[in-house]
Amino acid sequence: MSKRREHKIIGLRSTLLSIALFLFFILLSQQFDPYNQSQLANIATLLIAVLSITLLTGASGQISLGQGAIMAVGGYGSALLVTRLGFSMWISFILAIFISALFGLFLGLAAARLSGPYLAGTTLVMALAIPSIAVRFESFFSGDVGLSVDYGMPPVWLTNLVGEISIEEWSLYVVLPFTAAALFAVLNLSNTRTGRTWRAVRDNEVSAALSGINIQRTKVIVFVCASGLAGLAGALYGFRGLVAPSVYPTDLSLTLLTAAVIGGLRSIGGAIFGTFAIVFLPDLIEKITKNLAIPETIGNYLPALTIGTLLLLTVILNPRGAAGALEHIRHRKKH
Amino acid sequence: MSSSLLSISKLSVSFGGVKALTDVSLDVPKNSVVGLIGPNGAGKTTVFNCISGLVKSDSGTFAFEGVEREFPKPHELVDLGITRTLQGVGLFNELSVIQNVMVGADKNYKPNFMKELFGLSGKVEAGLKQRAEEALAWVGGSALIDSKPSELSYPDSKRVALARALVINPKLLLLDEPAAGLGQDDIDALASLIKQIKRRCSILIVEHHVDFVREISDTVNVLNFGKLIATGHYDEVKRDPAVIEAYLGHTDNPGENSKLGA
Amino acid sequence: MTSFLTAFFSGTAQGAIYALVSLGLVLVWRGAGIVNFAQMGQAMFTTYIASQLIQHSYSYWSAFVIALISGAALGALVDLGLMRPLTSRKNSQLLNSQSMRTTIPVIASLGILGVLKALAGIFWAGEERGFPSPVAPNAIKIGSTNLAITGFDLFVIGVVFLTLVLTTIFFTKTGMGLAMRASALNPEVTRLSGIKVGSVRTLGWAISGTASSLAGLLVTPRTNLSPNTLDLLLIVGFTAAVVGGLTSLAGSVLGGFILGYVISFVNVYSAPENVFIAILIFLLLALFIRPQGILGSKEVRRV
Amino acid sequence: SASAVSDPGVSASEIVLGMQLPQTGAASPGYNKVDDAARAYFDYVNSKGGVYGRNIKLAVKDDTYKAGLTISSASKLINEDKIFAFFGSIGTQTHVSVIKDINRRKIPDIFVNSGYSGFYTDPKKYPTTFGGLGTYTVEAKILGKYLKEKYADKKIGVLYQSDDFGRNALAGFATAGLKFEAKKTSASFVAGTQGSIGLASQLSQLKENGVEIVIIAAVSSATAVAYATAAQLGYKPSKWAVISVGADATTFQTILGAKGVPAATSAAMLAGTISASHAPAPGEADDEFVKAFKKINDDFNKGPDKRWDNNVMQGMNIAYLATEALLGVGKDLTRAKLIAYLENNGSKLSSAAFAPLGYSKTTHEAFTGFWIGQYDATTLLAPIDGKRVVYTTDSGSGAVTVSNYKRPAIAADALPKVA
Amino acid sequence: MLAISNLVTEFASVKALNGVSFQAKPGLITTVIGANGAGKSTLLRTISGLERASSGSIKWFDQELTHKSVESIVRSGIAQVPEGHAVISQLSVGENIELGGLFRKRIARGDLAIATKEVYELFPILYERRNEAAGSLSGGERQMLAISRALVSRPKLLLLDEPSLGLAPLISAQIISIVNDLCRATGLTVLLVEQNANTALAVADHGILLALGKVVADLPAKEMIADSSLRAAYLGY
Ligand SMILES: Nc1ncnc2c1ncn2[C@@H]1O[C@H](COP(=O)(O)OP(=O)(O)OP(=O)(O)O)[C@@H](O)[C@H]1O
Ligand SMILES: Nc1ncnc2c1ncn2[C@@H]1O[C@H](COP(=O)(O)OP(=O)(O)OP(=O)(O)O)[C@@H](O)[C@H]1O
Ligand SMILES: [Mg+2]
Ligand SMILES: [Mg+2]
Repeated sequence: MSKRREHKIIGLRSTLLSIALFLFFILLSQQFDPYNQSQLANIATLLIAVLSITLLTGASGQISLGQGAIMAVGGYGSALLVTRLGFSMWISFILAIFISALFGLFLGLAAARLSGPYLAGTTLVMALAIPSIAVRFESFFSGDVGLSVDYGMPPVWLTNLVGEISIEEWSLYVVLPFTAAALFAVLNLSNTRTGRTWRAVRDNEVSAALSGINIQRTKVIVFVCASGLAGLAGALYGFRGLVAPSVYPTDLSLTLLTAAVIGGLRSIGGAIFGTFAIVFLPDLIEKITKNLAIPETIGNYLPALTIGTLLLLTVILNPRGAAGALEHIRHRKKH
Repeated sequence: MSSSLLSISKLSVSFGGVKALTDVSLDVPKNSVVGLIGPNGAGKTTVFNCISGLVKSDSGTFAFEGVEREFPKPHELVDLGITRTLQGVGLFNELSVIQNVMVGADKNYKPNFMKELFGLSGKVEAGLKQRAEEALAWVGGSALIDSKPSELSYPDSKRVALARALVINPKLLLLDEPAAGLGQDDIDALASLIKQIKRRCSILIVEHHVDFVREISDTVNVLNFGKLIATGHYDEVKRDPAVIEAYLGHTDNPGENSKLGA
Repeated sequence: MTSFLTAFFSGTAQGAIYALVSLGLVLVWRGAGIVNFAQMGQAMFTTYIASQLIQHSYSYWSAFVIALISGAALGALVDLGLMRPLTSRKNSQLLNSQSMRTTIPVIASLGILGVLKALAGIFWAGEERGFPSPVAPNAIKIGSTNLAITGFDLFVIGVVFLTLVLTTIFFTKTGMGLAMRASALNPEVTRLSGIKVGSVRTLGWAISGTASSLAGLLVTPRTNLSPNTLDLLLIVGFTAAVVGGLTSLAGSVLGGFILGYVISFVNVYSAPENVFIAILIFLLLALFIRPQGILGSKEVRRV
Repeated sequence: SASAVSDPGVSASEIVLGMQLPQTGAASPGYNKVDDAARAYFDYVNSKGGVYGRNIKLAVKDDTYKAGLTISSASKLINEDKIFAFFGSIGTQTHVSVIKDINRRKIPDIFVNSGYSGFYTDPKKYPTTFGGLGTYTVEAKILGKYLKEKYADKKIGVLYQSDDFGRNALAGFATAGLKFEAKKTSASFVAGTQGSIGLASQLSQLKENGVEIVIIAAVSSATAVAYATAAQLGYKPSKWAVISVGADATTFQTILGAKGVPAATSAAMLAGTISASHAPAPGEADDEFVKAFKKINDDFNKGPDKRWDNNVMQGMNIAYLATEALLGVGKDLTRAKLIAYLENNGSKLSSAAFAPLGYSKTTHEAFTGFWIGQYDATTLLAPIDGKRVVYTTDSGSGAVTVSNYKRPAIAADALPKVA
Repeated sequence: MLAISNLVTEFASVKALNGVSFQAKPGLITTVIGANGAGKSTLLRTISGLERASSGSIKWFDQELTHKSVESIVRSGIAQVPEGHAVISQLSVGENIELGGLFRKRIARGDLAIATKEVYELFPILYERRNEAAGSLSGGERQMLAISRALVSRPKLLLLDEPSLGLAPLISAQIISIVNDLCRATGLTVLLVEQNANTALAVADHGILLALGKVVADLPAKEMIADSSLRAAYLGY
């Protein structure tokens, strides 16, 4: 298979895949009502964050239970740029990547020394501590009430072009180019030397070092890249309406991880699948509970229960997630 | 001295109370195979670990190509032109064979993150792949390219590990027990491969198969309890009473007659 | 009484709780090689069981014992239902690298936490509950001044040290303890030594489940009981375990008390808003200065 | 008008309202009863023929007190449940995430269960949002003034939960002229549900600094833990004062009961505590509104826990007010008309509260008055000295005065009547 | 007597053992030789229960081992030294050895102490390092430890998978002779897998030659040494 792949077309292939993703979302959104369009925008946003886990945990083997906190960094970064310094939303998104990447640099310097449960716990503490900074320095970060930011109304040229569009649809259009770009970058990185280096470090640190890879630096770079992505996602997520601690709770980090695991930590397709699952599953369950007239007191807990169970089943039955299962089936067929 | 590639002198290491190495000096001339032998726990692996920066030395100097410097960090080894195989196999389990070797080849190209980010590094990839294929061909592993390490037989995985070390055309190759666990025919194949490699680079080798060591090495160093007890050609060294006492044992030891049929 | 003494005593009291939580974490780590993020979920669940029994007019102590037993059962269940299949051969082949083998159980334990919380929500979460303490929580007096520490706190400290001593003896002095550590570290070699790795690990989970359940029973009297009450405690307990050394039982207890003081002094001399940041900074500092923890031992890895 | 037919959520047979609240998760206890109570009242109204033949339907979304979810579920209420208006949403932190969007879409956002004055004092900013609680500031000003005058010679301290609610209340007390010095007379703590990191040390600090009057600004469950902890530490302030959100006697007694404190003891602990309320205490069995609401609660509440308490009462009361407003707008119901009606006539709406709504063109604050009471030995919040005096003020710097508002009686069928 | 008949062990797609039958007589050393990947390790692992046989049977005297758990097989007196320095690195050297005899602790405490003393005498370096983590040992030292762990259980059947791997010639000769002595003195039965056929055959009583999961020769060791055509065909020299 790898023999057939011409190396010159790495960029081309990822360009095509990203465009395909873009068109897929657009086409899908045409079938949807505004609410589901906003859910699609949500998926497009969270996908970027899940991809950051695919890189961090999937490719380089470092676990983070605090991606949500890094999203908060991106969110606050962009929201402050817009509300305090009057930057345009678009530029603030781009800058959010750099702000959170810088944050990732510091985090990475600490995290590169840690592994396994140590890293998991430290990032978990971070997930809790970072949002509380907003409350601590209330005058700057506006405390619990947070910073109100949004995508604004669709610009006139667009409505002239495609007709009246809902706020929800507009949010999808804002997010989608960034999602496609993120996918493009992640595909490129994972299919070339950088990604290979990361996976080498994940598989065997000593061998990797002896192959000339600077382990510490590589781990820091992974954190920088993953944080940049998560920060972008956080900025986009914040512009749904608010940047505040309660927008980036600890649960958010765990939800992202769940999406990545259900889909398959190693696979980009898995990340897409997992993100769809965690966003649409609660809606599906709500529909079912309504139809079956399950009382609210149970129904309210069913999404969490289902997603938790799904996570457990995934790790028991196939820790490589949906993507891994698919691969398994394909492999079987070949034999 | 000028022809010496690697020269270690007065290397001492201790772990807590254990003195693993005391004042060990070692010289690897260019284009030669140097054996490092000695009983278990003598400190052979520790010498390797010091050279490759996995263990910190207490004292001692390190000179490569006549230039004295600090003992390198593991990832700096490749920059000097030194590669090492591990006592185990140490392949990257989830990378295919070719990718494993491509990782080893990385140092041939300067990294360019931006190009990779934008998918413009096709040329580099192609170059890496070509080198990796060549290295695999050299060790006789061309057929393995698309396999996963878990699918390889033990000798084949050792082959791949060797290819990964050879792919950057190192000046010095450190081999830690490369023959361990191999069958006789694979050992023979390895011996002839090493003779080929020798034309391009020097080799420092730790091995307990003494016949193998005898066959391939120009000089051997014998370690015992962390001290160098003998240096010279194998046939000289093997008559050294200290070596016999510490390592080879008297007369009909099993290692000596491993090639009954030959 | 000065602020310092206040901070000291309430730090001691809180520290005992954190020590208990962190001890539980270290128990599973040593007995099963996993950091169990579901631990406080188990604690919460079994405390609900106790609370339910007390509401149905069981005596405190019978509810207490039943909660401990159900803690053991829940721990065993987690092992049998999840960790055992997770570490099965098929799965460990799928998880080819060491990093994944340590990552996946962490994720699995988070899954358990989610499921336990949801179940507790379905069964009991109509309202937040109080939970009684076994010993009258009255402040200790010196002369006529009340110290910021109660009889109940002393009871908890006693329980912590008793647990520490018992578990330490168990782990280092008994064959079963050795078998348990060995099972966590290398199941295959342990099985080849004739040890029933499966049962030993299940027992390990049961013991730690009991410890978690004990923690739940002793924490909730100071707060209230709801599905989420104990989340924070896990994070503090984990930090304590890391600071003290994830491999050392005594270290975990030490870490617990240190964290108790850190939090208490921040509270008294600074403000509660700063607690989480202080924990994070403290954790990072500790990891930088002594990555293996105060009493933890560095793992020797050879090539 | 033509737009009348086109507003979502209103049909010939139905009016759909939407509520967002934490039904699960750390912040849910207590609050998760409000929706059931409101629905019970609406069901009662529906059983009596609804509002001009239209049944009121309440769509409820659980946001677990996480703003990320609030945003999604608001969109769901708008686009899928097609609600006419948001009603009674709970939570400052969460509501702030959607308020801008709701207002931009001109959807009425009525009887919000948050005392955060920032939502209401600038109707230009949030024209469609109307409060459902007296603001924390108003309450704190009233309670603060009372305490300041009554206990002028005593050292007064405050224990507040470190979030927006606690800090808002603290600001209100400051406006009332009570001065709290950090660490001497004021202490913050993390609320009980999240593990009481620091509660003991904060209380010890107050104790050491000789604080005699302790004001608590925290939720009821945390209040209960605070009382218990203080008792354990041997701290007996000569007076407790508790802000209304945290002064639910039922919750207080249930929590302590489960901790093994007998009902008589917990009642004794609460006795003497000062608190404020805009409505009658749930325990005032003779109050006509309490009587009527309690009966409806018994008959119509389908929630898991319909125990009669402050939360249930609040849910009923805002449902009553909503019904009244919908009746007031008339048959031809539109969003714009509802908003206009509330702005123009809101202050004339009556409910169980002893103070009118403060709605006007310049402010959308709800109840502008509170009466001060003290818990008696039977856990009933009773007017001090037996006479209910209602004080009134605004969320700004206005003075606290005695109100002369007279609460209109409830109709025999417990349905609101409009002129 | 160890009697193996028609043993088949499969991995996903390969039959690592494809109908293996032979017998190993008590008190003798039987060596299993073959090229890399012939199935030698799989054979030992199947006997000790680490791998599940898909068919066939393994009998130790009249005891059927085929579907028993590893623990119960070990407890019935069968010890294995697995391939490649199998010790528990984080435990101390002493604990590793203790572990090997743990299941006998209750039944034979006194003998356990003697057995422990014996292995320490055998490998004095292990005694010196008994309180240190096994992970700090050198490759060869770890192999000594792995062997010691098996020996303290006083097995009746010892399965040795490449015991000389990574051992210096002197030590490996020493180990082979110890094993030999044990056989003669205590009636220990040994199944010895060695990469180096000649070394193994030199001490063994009997030889089994394995190729692609099948027994291709089952001869007394002396005859196998003599048969150079066999070696040429299956071992490549
Ligand atoms: N990290 C360490 N901690 C403690 N002791 C160590 C450590 N590393 C090595 N040693 C000790 O130093 C000595 C030399 O070990 P080394 O691994 O270099 O031996 P070796 O010559 O390679 O032996 P072998 O042939 O058995 O592999 C041994 O006694 C070993 O136990
Ligand atoms: N866990 C496994 N999964 C899949 N295949 C395996 C596994 N273990 C062994 N095999 C395969 O079974 C066959 C026999 O392997 P085995 O390890 O028994 O050979 P061996 O004779 O011991 O070789 P060596 O001399 O290299 O140790 C080989 O083809 C090997 O690839
Ligand atoms: Mg070695
Ligand atoms: Mg083998």
